Amino acid sequence: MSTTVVEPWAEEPLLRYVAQSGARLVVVMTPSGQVLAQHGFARAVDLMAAAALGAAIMAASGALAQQLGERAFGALFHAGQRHGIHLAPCATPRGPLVVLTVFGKETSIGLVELFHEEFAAALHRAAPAEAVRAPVLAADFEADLNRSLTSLFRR
Amino acid sequence: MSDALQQSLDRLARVRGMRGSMWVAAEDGLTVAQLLMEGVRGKAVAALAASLARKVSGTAGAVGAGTVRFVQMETASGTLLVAPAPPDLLIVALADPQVNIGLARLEMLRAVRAVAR
Amino acid sequence: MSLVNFTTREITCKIVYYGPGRSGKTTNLQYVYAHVPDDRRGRMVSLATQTDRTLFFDFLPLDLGTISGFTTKFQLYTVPGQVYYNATRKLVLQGADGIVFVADSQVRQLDENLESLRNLQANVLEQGVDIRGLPMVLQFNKQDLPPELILAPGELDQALNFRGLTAFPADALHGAGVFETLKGVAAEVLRRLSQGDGAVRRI
Amino acid sequence: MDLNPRFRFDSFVVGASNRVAAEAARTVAEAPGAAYNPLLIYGRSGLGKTHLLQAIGFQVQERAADLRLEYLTFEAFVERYHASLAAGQLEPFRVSMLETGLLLLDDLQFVLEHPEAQAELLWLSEALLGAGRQMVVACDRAPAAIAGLDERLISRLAGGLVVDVTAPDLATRVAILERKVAERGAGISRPVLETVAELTATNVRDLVGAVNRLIAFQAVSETPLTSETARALLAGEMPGPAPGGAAGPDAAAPPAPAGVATAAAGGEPDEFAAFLSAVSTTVAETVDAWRGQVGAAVLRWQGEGYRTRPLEQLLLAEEIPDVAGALAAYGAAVEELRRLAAEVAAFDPAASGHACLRDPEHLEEARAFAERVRAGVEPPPAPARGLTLADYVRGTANDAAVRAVEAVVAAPGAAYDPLFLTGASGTGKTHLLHAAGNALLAAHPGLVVACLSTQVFVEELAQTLAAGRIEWWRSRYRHADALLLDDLQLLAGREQAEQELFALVDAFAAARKQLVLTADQPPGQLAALSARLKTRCEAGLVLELTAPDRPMRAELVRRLLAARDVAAVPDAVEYLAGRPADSARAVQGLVNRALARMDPATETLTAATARLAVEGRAPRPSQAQAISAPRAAGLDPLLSSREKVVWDWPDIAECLVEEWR
Repeated sequence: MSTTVVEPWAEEPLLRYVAQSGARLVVVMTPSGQVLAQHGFARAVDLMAAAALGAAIMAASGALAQQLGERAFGALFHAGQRHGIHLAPCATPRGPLVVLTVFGKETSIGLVELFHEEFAAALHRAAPAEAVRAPVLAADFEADLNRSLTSLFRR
Repeated sequence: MSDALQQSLDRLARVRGMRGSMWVAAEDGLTVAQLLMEGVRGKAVAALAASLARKVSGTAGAVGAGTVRFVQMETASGTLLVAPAPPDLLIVALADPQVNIGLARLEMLRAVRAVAR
Repeated sequence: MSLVNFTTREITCKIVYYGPGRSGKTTNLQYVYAHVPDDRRGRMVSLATQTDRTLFFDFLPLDLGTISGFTTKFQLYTVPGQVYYNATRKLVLQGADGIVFVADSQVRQLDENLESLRNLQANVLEQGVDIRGLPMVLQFNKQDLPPELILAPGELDQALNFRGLTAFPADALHGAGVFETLKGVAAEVLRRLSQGDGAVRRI
Repeated sequence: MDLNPRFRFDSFVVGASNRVAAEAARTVAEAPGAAYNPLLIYGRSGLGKTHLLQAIGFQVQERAADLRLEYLTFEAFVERYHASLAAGQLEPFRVSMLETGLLLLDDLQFVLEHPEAQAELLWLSEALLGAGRQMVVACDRAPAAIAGLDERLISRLAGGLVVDVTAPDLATRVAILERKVAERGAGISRPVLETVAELTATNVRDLVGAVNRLIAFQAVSETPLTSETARALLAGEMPGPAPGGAAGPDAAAPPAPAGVATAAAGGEPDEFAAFLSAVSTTVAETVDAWRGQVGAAVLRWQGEGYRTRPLEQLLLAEEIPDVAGALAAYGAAVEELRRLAAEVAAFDPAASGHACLRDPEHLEEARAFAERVRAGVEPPPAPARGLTLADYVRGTANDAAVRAVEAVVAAPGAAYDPLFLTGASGTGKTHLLHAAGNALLAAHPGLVVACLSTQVFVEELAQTLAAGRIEWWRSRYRHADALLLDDLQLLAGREQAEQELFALVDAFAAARKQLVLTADQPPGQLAALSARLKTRCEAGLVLELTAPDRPMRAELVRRLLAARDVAAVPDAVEYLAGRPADSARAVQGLVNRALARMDPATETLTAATARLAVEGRAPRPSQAQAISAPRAAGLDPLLSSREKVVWDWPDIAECLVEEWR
């Protein structure tokens, strides 16, 4: 299962997280669904769908939190028959990120939750604080999304 | 149910040297009830204890030794005690090295029986 | 989504604004939101990215009060335009009673318009709905741009209007044609309702 | 037509201009038919005439629910009249109109456009008023002022009380506005209503229109309406809506709304108001579309002469009813009524117009009625089963006739219609006739074959005439698919029967149904038949059955002996066949006499015993044989034939009845 990253600093924390939590799929992305790092995806299309849907779920639950006057939800956990999904934000100097983790029966939500905290802390430490990314111009917003995809799957 | 769990933790906490006790869901590794002293990372203990329990019962199954009743892990700085309460609970205790193991084990097994009914 | 519920005497219409990225779908909703009296509209929910690209949907509930004894509510949705978000776009289409296809009149966006129309067809088909039966209108937005940059309504009609739908030239940013489009799609939806199964879908 | 639930007395604003009319209407509503009948209310349109008419209808309906009420505009009346004419259901239309307890006729002035319907209205009003039924008529001018209105209709309609309604004065107008605003639950201050009352034209409909616009506007603008805004609003120009679809590039700046009342907050409400009103009309049309559907159905079914009360009830429902279900159910009921009517018509044409076959609400009644009619008709007398073609002795004497009968059986009504068999009595006409009937039944199961002798025909006719059920009797025979009539010569002197028979024969010929007739002489010489019946009988094929020749007689003898399982020596058969006999019956007589002298079980018949029996002294028949065997040949053959003898003599009186008529 390949682990690829757009920016090198994210690779080491991701590998440790995958090893510790025993997760099957992991996506590290921006709240708009742009993927920074991934583990376990073979095809860009699947990754795109997962990223878009993960970002959408975070956006939807964020809006729900607003309606309830909550600041923001912590982690979201969906228990399935064969898989569980763990979706949680994590703040980094590079801006808020979202981590989507899909895990099987070989691990448990407790462990994933536990090691996600460590992973989030690691990402926070590893993320370079240099110039916050240039604001994406409206025109090439989509190009920017696709650029990260191509870099993930070019190697 | 929850106060029964809490009472069993209170009794366990009275054993000298006990640093923390908790009920953990075996499947998820999430805490169900806990009575911890300061500084004990409950979430980590629960998750790891559950993982440990699952691995141990896996090994017991593999060697045909039947179901696991009690796990004791002694380390340099402390002792981790785990007793499965089928079908989906574990009682976990974290104690100093010189804790009265027998008393702690007795309380934990009594708690397991109380929950099983 | 049930259209008319005779027992509770309610009419609810789900109208989805579809179209290529940045064609002005969200702008339509924002203009409507700004021009409807407070008591007639709910909060506008906008699940967008930091750069205000619609990520999942914008949602604006309208309450038109009691008409002929029926409490009439409209729910306006917009979908993300970018191809990237096709997965979420499909979800918003579920149970739509009417579609407003917001086309971007700019010449250089003609291909995106066509691509988005094909994408709409595919997504609707995927839900097992026959697009021919779905009430729909076209909006040729951004008609306020200088003429050399855009196509005239007639040309757009030729290029995009395969099914002979009613089309509304508009400038959503400044509000021209926004309410007309909404009126148009509402009429289509309600007319389909009365022709359709005569007895009006019962719950 | 339906009554609008909003038009009631308590929602009618009484003012000086309409007090008299309102009072008259109320008295009529309290005692329909007693006080002013007919009541005629005239006045310019939009002054509440229809409101009063329907208010009367409502009150009467509440008091006397069973009283049948009809609210019609004159145009609707004409439409129904024309529709029923077109559907050939004029009679049922008139019958249903006559059942009206209270007729509310609106917009009489349209009589100018339909002069032909005046006569129908005159007839109806005379009938209704004659029966003391209440009529209330509304018209936009005094009846005398309607040019070209039939004098008798004017006198008839103006015969009761004529009242007028004039334009409401200021006070009444304000009262009306207040009532309407209260009804709609909107809050509009009194000064505003007064300005509106001054401004608007004088009829009530415009007032209501103004109020609606005010309420719609009030609903969307934040600030409450003032007299000025109302004046401007009603002065005709609505605040300019945002430019519509044709927003060309020039629509850069948001259109500053012309006119008044730009709501402070939330941008221009006018756009939304325009949108709201557009959607409202679409919703109203859609939701109320069903009312148009039901209305159309009511008109259609009434046009075809059916009662439509269940559908009219639908229109009054506050709740939106299950329209499709109701219409489908109603349609199904009408379909069944049509089927029943057709079925009844087959038996008794007059009965198919019966009222209960016109009312989908009472299907049981219609079904019971149809059952009664169906039961009334037993099938006409059938051919005697015993006489079949198989045991009919064929020979040169009757070969042509038998082949003709076989042709008839193969294709009833096609080959020879009618087939006329003549021949002396006993030459086998009756046997062949019944044999033909049975063959027809065998070949075409389900066919209704009437086979009887004219004697029975005449007697039956006499009985039905006495019982007055002639219509039923006629349809009973018309319902048959083939008519086989024996011994036509017996018609002699029965002039009534002859006429009936002609009508029947005519009907059968028209319907190409098979007719087989027999008589002892060809039609030409039958004194009993009228000239036209003669031609009818000769129109088909006339065949004569002659006396049986020798070979036939031999065959006959063999058949008869075999039937009685008597062994016979061939020359005995030859001897008997040789005896002179002019008919099958005579041969039968010979054989019987021959057998009388012997015991059929033990002996065989020899020529000697046969000769002795036939020519010698006829032995005295034993008691048992006498009954079964016919008496000595000397008697008139008519009496001795089993088919011809009438076993139960009809009551002489019945025959007399016919003579004395």
